[in-house]
Amino acid sequence: MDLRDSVEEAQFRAGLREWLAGAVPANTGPDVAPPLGRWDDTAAVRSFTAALHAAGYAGLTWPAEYGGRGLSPAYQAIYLEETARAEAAEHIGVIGLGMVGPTIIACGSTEQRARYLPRILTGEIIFCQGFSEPEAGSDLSAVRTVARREGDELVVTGRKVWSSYAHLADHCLLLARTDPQQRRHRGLSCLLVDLRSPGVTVRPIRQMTGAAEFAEIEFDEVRVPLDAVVGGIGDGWRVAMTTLAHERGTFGFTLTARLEVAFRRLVATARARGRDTDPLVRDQIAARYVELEGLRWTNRRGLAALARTGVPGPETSVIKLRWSQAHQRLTTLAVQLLGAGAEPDGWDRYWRHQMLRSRANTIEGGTSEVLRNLVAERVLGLPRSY
Amino acid sequence: MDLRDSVEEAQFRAGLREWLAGAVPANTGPDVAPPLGRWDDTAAVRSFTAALHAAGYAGLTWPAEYGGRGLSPAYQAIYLEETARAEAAEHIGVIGLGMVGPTIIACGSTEQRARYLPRILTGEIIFCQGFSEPEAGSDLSAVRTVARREGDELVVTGRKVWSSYAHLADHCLLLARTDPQQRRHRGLSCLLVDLRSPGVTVRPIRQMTGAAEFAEIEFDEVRVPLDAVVGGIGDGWRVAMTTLAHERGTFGFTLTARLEVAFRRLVATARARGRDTDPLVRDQIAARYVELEGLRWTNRRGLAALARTGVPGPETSVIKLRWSQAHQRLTTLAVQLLGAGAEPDGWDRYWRHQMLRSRANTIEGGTSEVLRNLVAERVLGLPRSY
Amino acid sequence: MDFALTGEQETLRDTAAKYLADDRSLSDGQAWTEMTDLGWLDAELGMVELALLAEQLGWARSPSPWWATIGLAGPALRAAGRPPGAPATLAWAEENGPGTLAGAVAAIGRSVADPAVGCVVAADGTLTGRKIRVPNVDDAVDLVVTARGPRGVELRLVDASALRPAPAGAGGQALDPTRPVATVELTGVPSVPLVAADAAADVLAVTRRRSLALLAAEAVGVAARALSWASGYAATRTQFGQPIGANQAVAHPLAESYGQVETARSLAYRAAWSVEAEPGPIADRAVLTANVAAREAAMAACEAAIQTYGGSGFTWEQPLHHWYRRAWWLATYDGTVADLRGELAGLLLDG
Amino acid sequence: MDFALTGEQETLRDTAAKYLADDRSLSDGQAWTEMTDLGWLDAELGMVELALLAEQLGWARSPSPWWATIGLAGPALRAAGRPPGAPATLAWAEENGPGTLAGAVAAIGRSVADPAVGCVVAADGTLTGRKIRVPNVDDAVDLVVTARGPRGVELRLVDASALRPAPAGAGGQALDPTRPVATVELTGVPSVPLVAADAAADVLAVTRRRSLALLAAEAVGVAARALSWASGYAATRTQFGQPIGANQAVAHPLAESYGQVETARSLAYRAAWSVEAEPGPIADRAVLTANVAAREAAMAACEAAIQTYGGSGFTWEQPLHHWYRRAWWLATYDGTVADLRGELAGLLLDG
Repeated sequence: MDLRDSVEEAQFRAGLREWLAGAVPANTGPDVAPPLGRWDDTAAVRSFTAALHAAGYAGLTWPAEYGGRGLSPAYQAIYLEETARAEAAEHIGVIGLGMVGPTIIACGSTEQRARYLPRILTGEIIFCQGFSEPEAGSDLSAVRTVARREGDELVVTGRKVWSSYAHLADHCLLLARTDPQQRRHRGLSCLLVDLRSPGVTVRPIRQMTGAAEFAEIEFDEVRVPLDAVVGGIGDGWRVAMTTLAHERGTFGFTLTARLEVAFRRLVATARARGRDTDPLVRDQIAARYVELEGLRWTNRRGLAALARTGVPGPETSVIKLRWSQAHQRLTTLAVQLLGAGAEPDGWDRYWRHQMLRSRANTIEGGTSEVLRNLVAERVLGLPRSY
Repeated sequence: MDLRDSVEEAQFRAGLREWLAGAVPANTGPDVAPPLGRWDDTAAVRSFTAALHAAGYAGLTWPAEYGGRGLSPAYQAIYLEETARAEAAEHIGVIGLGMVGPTIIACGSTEQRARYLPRILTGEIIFCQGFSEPEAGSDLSAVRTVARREGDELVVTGRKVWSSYAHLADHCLLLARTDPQQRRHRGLSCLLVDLRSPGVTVRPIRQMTGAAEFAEIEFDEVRVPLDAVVGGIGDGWRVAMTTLAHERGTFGFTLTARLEVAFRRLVATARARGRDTDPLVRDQIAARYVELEGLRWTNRRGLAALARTGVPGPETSVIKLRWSQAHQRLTTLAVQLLGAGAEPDGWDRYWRHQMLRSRANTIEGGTSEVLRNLVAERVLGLPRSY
Repeated sequence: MDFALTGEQETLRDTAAKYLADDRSLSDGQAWTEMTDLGWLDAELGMVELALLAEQLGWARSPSPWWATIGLAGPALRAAGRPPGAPATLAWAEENGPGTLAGAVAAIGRSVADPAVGCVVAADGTLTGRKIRVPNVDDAVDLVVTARGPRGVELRLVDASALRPAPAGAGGQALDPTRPVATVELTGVPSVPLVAADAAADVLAVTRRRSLALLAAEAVGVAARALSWASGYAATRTQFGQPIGANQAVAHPLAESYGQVETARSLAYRAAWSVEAEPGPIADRAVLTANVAAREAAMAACEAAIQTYGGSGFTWEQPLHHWYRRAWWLATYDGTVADLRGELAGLLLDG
Repeated sequence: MDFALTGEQETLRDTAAKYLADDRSLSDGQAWTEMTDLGWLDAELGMVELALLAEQLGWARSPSPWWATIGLAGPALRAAGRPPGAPATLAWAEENGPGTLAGAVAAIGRSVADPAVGCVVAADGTLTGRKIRVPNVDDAVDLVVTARGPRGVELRLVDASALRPAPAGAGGQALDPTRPVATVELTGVPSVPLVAADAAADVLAVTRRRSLALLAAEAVGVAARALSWASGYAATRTQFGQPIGANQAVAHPLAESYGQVETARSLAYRAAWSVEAEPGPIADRAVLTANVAAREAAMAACEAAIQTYGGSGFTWEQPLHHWYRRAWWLATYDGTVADLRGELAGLLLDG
């Protein structure tokens, strides 16, 4: 057990930090309320993505044969930590890079690999994910989007919701029912769909914060060639689970690093409002710190298991669950700190937005209820409860 | 709406207080740690019961024709509040008085009424309740105790647990299966069993506190006359539910009044340990007070509904649930207050016992899980979840 | 001891519920006239009646300035023999002043030289100063202002319509845009006296008690509405082949919320009753207790409801977030819940 | 960056688990000899190794004085070149003294006239004073005592066996009878010097860091055992025709508990590593953080387990309450969780 970076890791981290210091437009730092939506400018994200790729930071863990650097997950973890701390944009094709690309590597055809992988890395192709539907939220096996076979084509009709990056994406990894006779997990297929095809409509979903990070995608008789199927007709459930497994890989490092930034801002807000001497506030700040640290070191423990066994340890199954609770508590505390007696300032706007946004944390990417089911069933060995 | 006692209620309360001041051995008051188990002396409880009866405080809400005073539940509530505040003993036949007696009045035969009711009031007959079994805790319909018919008798074999007052009781209201062909709620009967019959063994159950408030009762081929059946053979589920409904009637007043005494002791402990100026402790004390008051006024609201409609309002369904949580939080806080730096004194012993004892609060008399099921299903109209 | 509503009280409540169920009444310019016609400003309404109205307005998350008029401005206007008619509000908070109205009262009482009230009355009766977090000033016709006069802090009346468009910060920054708070700059604005310096602290103490008692009732309404939506959705939304409410993970938090809402309701009614029947320390305790319980119940019910609705609960289109914003407003007005608990502890421990 | 145990560490842990699974080892007089033979007192064991042992001892809720010997008395004995062999403990707390060991260290540093250490060394080396809450003094052979000498507070060694039966209050009053704390009256008891006044504060600071790091690991063991029992019971106990664990009301609290236990485990291992690798403020933070998380995890896991077992969980015969008692002991030793959070806040905010 050695909890310090190895020499190589430390070098990689230092190089990345240096690069980020130049590549990321000046941060406000944790002491000043940051402007909201600083990465809303798509052109800026595109140019940052190009720079990332040029500097060799796209596809760190992808095999070299597919344009990656073949590094261990520890480097990806460092990358995620440092970019989150620097408040850099994400690679514009983060869904392709983290989820769809690895799925194509694992389950895709040679042609699919050649066609998509290089352009995912550069950011030329931007993927989104089309899994959830209005009636299939936590229960993905209830998808109703249909892909009907007609000759060499599949004809897709249905509606997908909660798709991140869909407003930027030109492609979608779609889960659809190809065999309407079959039910639940059977008869599903995953398709790589070009969103510029006729019949596709993308509409932003306005969230309670007022922003629209997600979109709904409507497919009205959209024609997709048969060779867009990943891993074979009827193999959709397995492919989708591969995709979701990648979602949960080292994502905890991003979440935790963002929570670390939020924690520093919480402390800054407490100081700015003169609340850092209030014993109740101090107690709460310490409690939030303990939660943050618990996530940080559990991420690292999970990474050690991943490095040794190829699968993350069972303890990583609680990271997203606990992160979402910790983030909600942190933003709730922050809004309470804003308190009375002072004029609204940048922190008011910032924390109110963060607080409202954080309510989705226990819903998006697996609801807390579903995650507790999974821990109870798969880790603790309890009977299925739903 | 008038939240003060009516003139008659105020008179009754004043009379009762005066009587209790004379009848209850001097209390330590809330500022001194009370001795544990002050009512462990059965002779003292018997003599207090006789005095209660003589003073007309037994059977306040029972109809006059059965020896009661035919008063409204408000008087029972006042009685429960004042006796709990005075830390008086309960009537030694509290199970008979509050649950078995009303069940006999509602479902029993004329002979049963004549035989049991007068002697329940005086404390000559002490009832306990024989419902729970090792394999039938929350799920009463799973009782395995069998009452086999043989001529004019039923022959009872089985084991009952968690029976309060069983160590004092001479009679038991027993739920047993009279028809082994039937399952779940059917084929059950309620019997009035004399515990001095051959084949009955009562053993105390030692709790984690070290005390033994409950007992298990073993029935080994115990012969019970057929006329001991309450409400008819096969009618056991309905009769048992009548009994349990009485358990939940105005019991909230007792629980809340005891919580009020505990709250005063909590404040005394905080002062004794010099913790009453600690902002974190003050915050907690205020939170416990809010919980206490919430119970107090919800009891009163429920009583108003009971007085007008004959059934307690739906809001009373949460009293036991919230009381158990409030009491556990209170005792937990108290033990934390004991803190470091001081020698163990009476408060240590007192609160450690209360804290351990309070862990049963969310289990006994309906687990919190079962109570939440009931609220969700019967009050909120959600589908059955178990 | 009778904790039941009278028939008249039930009728008042049910009429309010019916009136407010009509969405039109929430935004229409006629709303104030209609509420007046319904008798919601009548001087003879007792606190329990007012609390029942506040609860229904919370259930509907009404944008009406009724609470600011009755709860905040009302006591001063009545003390001056000018019972509220037009929409009104009270401006008491100042930058760097005490955090709560009770704190302001205490500061006023402590020392006439205290800087807690920076707004001053000139010899000609004009006011100059800056007030922050004034609720519903956009709608107000009458603005009651705490201001330092020659003999101490007094309450004075300003024609709020004369201030337009001076109120700054309304709307945009507000967590709950339907109950905007604004900063008001007063620069030599004419005013008339309402309450003299010797009575101001008493009137403000009554104001706090009444305004908070009504807020607790409003919070109960907010909580009950969120819980009602969540229960309805849980009973009908299907996932994994059954209504989601068949999952204890969904059902039990709603059962807990129900317990919170109902105990808060008991406390809110009791506080309203107490404000009139037991004015003084008992009512202060009752009001603080009800506010702690009701504000927490409103936050928890809204959060449970958003979680129950899942993805759709998080959309702008789903109305839940409007109630959540109101719950947050309630949770932080005139002190956070922690502040109120601190104050309550003072009453319990330092008495 | 490698958060994996080495093969040797895993072997040590598994051997300990196997040894402790044998119930005999918990009470037998041979236990100390066996633990010594197993190498659990070896000077070369690092903090991670010691934490793994502490975790296993917590899992088994061992009554052994191992922690008092290694965690409390060990640092002073080692500093004096007398590594612990026999059961030992440390007496630092005094009536009305500071609440935590860190507080005692700070008080020692602040002023030689401070009354925090009331036990005094006479010219002939005898000690007179009263120490409270001394853990495991019944078993101890060596008693390390903080006492005021002519040049300040020093650490001195007393033959604890000479004190018998003087230690008062052990057993009966204890929440956890398997880790009794007692009051020790020292009335002219002979002692030998261990750590001089100029080094005592440093040694006590190390003592606190190490003893608390091991307590965090022990708490993780306690929590993991309670959770393991609860999960096993929930999977097999049947009510309403199915295992109770098929109810989310039962399963989800256990899933939450699992999350608490595992994050606490990460923090406890990290704290142990940090105490050696990063001694100083970083380790202090890590140790406090781990203790907050692990103590809370142990309490919550035991409470969830008792609730899962229902009626039977509340009986004396069910062993759960022994672990719950230990969890409470851990939750309040050398400061409550709230005290530790307050101290942590100081490191985070006042640095």
